[in-house]
Parts: sequence; structure tokens; C-alpha cells
Amino acid sequence: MEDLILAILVGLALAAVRLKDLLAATAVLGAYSLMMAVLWAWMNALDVSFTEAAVGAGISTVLMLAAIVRVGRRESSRDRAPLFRTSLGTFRSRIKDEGGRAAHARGARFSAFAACALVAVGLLYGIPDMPPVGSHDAPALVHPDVAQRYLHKSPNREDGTLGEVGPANIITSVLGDYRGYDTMGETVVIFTAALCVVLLLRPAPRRRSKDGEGA
Amino acid sequence: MNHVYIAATVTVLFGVLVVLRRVILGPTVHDRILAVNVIGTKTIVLLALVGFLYGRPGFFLDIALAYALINFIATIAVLRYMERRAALRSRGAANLAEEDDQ
Amino acid sequence: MSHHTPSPILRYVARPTVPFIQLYALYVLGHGEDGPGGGFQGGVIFAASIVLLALTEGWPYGRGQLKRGFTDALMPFGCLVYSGVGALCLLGGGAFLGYEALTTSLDPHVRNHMHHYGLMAIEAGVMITVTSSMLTLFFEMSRPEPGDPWELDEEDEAGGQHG
Amino acid sequence: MTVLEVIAAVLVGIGALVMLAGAAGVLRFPDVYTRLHAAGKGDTLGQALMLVGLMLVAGLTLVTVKLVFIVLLVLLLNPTATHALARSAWVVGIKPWVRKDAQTELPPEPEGGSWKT
Repeated sequence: MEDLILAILVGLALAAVRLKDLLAATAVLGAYSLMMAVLWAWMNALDVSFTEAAVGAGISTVLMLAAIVRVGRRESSRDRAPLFRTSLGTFRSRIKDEGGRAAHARGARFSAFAACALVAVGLLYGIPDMPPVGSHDAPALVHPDVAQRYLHKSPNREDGTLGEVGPANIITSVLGDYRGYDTMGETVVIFTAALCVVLLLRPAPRRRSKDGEGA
Repeated sequence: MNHVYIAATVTVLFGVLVVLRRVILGPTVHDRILAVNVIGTKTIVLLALVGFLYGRPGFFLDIALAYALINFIATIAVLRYMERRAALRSRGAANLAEEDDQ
Repeated sequence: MSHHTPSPILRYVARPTVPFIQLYALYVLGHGEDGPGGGFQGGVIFAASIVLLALTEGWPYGRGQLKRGFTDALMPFGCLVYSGVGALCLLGGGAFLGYEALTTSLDPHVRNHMHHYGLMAIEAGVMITVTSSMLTLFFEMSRPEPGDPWELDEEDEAGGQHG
Repeated sequence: MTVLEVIAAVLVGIGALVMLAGAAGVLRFPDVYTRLHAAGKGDTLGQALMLVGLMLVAGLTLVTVKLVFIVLLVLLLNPTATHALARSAWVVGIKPWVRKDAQTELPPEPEGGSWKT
């Protein structure tokens, strides 16, 4: 089952990368989030699945659309100078390109590719050290002050014994209580992001002489 | 009953795989949005099925409900964007017009 | 029929759906202690409902009902709620965000309840910040251009269907 | 398996097949407008059948209430999204598919858009 979902995910990811039309790519990314949420639900990570549903499929699609309104819908062909594959069309466009534009784009793409490859190799190198999914002797699970404590001490029991925090959903206890500082930081980060957008994109307020708010 | 759930899940996932071809092939953006919308509906059913399979459907249905709402909003957002583009083009707004040509 | 305005079917479906979505967002916020959900998800869903309203009803609606200054004020207000609860705990003699300090009672059940209320308060703070930030992001990024038909102004309204 | 469960299993099975048929339609039909038929009807009916089947399993609980909400919501929102899609396709100027030998006249172009195939 996971294999099927993963195959769908890979297909969607490839489609999103290949599409030149950013609008279509946004739609595809929405579908990607949908399938990702199914995968999370399949792995019983309900809170993550919920967040993926609400943020990945909903708001981020809407925000990407809003961004596309600003930057235009097509990826320009100059940014897509092929790395390995050369077709006649791109060859022609490279001849037409005066100066070293295409070469420059090629260089940029190559360095981007190299950076991605480097990170990918690093991540792949790290994978063998990780415990298998759901392993019972994973370090985070065995450590008495991490998962063991959250799982056994935080919720209130049904027989009336009080836990350290209370809620049945341990994730809420971790986010709000054990890791309360981190969550506060996250909230401030969201606030900061919105603040930056306001500072960058909002036009300077006009004088009141015209018709009130400058839209 | 679990066999039924698993069979239905695999069937619906296979349906997603079929629709996926439409997402990748296109040809128009509307085809892709349509296919994504279909995948969204299938996702709702998938979540419900997985919930019943795991024997605690309540929580999974919360997510499915959120999906039903969110999927609609995302679809409408894309469509409104496209209608807006078309309207802008018909009014001859120069700043956006030329980008839409293939 | 002018196609600059959204289809009337869409508007009549979206309008009654929006309060339902908002109610559901509040449910998600309140339900976060027992099941999946919480301030972040609830806030995002709430913001999505208002985005839907703006998409179907046009900008003056989204703007007229929702003053820019209001969302601006809500963004830091949510952070303030969060850190304010923490500061209250400090005043009560406990640790920052140590919710037990909010009560002077020594009864463990009361203290446990205070935990509950403290968690609810900070989740509400998160929700406020997330909702207003998402709305600000969306409204600022897709502000109508001059001459943009998305601004459903009077002439469009009169030419299309009644609102 | 009780009788109720058998009925539920049948409903879920039919629903899954209907959804699969809808998916096949989305893949095989010639243009957006025809594909919308497959998607809008097949999916809406399929999910309703499957979730009603699941309701039978759940019995009279909160789960059923949530399922009813989801079914009603999708029954409301899915056709609306389909309608919006068709309308948007029309406004953007996507040409409806007609059989080559058909005598049908194409409807007039929408204002502002030119036919695009």
C-alpha cells in the first residue's frame, strides 16, 4: 500500500517539476499534498496529516496562486536551459540569445544541480544510521526523558490518575507544554513572515486628501 | 470487513493512479485542475477507509472533513485566478496580456 | 452576463458554507486536546474560509468587512496572548509557561485544570496569529491591480447579477 | 458478517467501482467538458455510496454524524466545483469537442476569448 502511495507521490513530484505552466504545477502540488496526507494518515501521524491537509493543500495553494499573480504564469525558457538534453529549439534560442545569457543560466543551473546532488548524497549517507520506521529501540523512543515520558506520564489516565499535563492527545501536550517555548517561537516566526510581506508589498499609505485608503 | 476495506482502498488508489495520468498529460490546465479535484474526492474516501481499517474512524473523519472544505477552496481559487486572467486579457490590460500566449 | 463576476451558483453555495467552515475551525481548535487539530490547523482553516469569501464576493467585501488595521492588530495580539499567558505564570510564581502557577490552589485536580486552560489560551493565541497572518499574506500578495476586474465595483455589480 | 455488514460491503464495493469508472472516464474522454461529466457524477456518487456503506458499519454514533456531514458537504461542493470548472473553461475559451462528421454549429465565441484547442 505504501508503495502504491509512494509511486503516486513520485509521479506527482515529477509532473510538478516538469510542468512549465506554474499554474498547473501549483495544482499538481495540491494533489501532492493530498496524497502526502494520506500517507501520513496511513502511518498514523494524524496531526501531521491534518496540518498537511490544511496547509499543504489549502492555504499554500492559495498563496502560491497569489504569488503567481505577481510574477506571471510561465516559467521563462531562459531559466530552463537544459542541463543534459539539447534539442533543436533550445539550440536556436541559445543562438538568438545575445551575450552569455544562456551560458550563464546553464552555469546557474549546474551549480544548483551540484548543490542539490551534494545535499542528496549527504542525506543518503545519513540514512543507514537511522533506526527503521516504527522501531521499538529508536533512541528517541527509549530515552526516559523524551518519548517514554511523553507517552507514559503526560496524559490523564482513565482510572483517575493525573498526568503531568493532561490532554489525551500527547502531541498537544508536547507542543503546548513540554516544548512550549518552541511553539511560541513558531508563532512569532509566522508573525514575522506576515510582517515582512506587509513591509515589502504594501504601498506606502497615501495622504487622506484623496479617497481614504490607498488600495 | 477488513478485507473489504483493503480491497476498496486499493481500488480507489488505483483510480488515483489512473487520474494521475490525466494530471501529467494535461493538455489544458483545466484538465489538470479537474484531475486534482477528482484526486481530492478520492482522498476523502481513502481517509475514511483507512480510519475504519484502523478501527478509530472518528479522528480520520475530522481530517476528511477538512479535506472536503479545503479541496473546494483550492479549486475555486485556481479557477477564479484563471477567470481573472481572461477578463484582464479581454480588457487589454497590457501588463499581463502577453504572458498567456503559448 | 459578464464573466468578470463569479458565477451566481458559486456565490450562493459559498456564502452559507463559510460560517460552517468557521464553526469547524473553532471545533478543530477546541478539539485539539483529544484528537488531531489545534490552533495552527484551526487558524489555517479559518483563514481559508475568509479567502473563499473574498474569492467569491470580491475585494470590497473582503476589505469592507475586514479592516486592514484589524488584521494588522491581531497578528501581534496572538503572540501577545501566548507570551502573556507565560508572563502571568511568571507573576504567579512559577516558570514561564508553567501553567500550574496560574492558580494558588494546591489541589492537584485544580492544578490539572489550570493546565487545560493554559493550553487552550495559548492555542487560541496561535490561532489568532495564524489566521490574521495568512489573511495578510493573501490579501497583500493578491492586491487588485488598477483596472483589475477582480475589484467587484458598482458598475460590474450593476451589469451582472444582483448581489 | 452480519446482514448489515454484507450490505455495507456491497455498497462500498459498488462505490469503489463507480469511482474507478469515473477515473477511467477522466482519462479516456476527449475534452474537458466531457471529462467533467465523468468526474462530477462518478466521484460524487461513488463517494456517497462508499460513505453510506461505512455509515452502516458505524451504527448510530458520532462517526455516522461526521460521515453524514462529509457526504452532504461533498454533494454540495463537488457539483459546484464542477460547474465552476466548466464555466471557467468556457470563459478562458476552450473549444468543446465535436465529432468530425457532426453537423453541429459551435456556439459563438465568449467575449474576450478566442477559441483555443
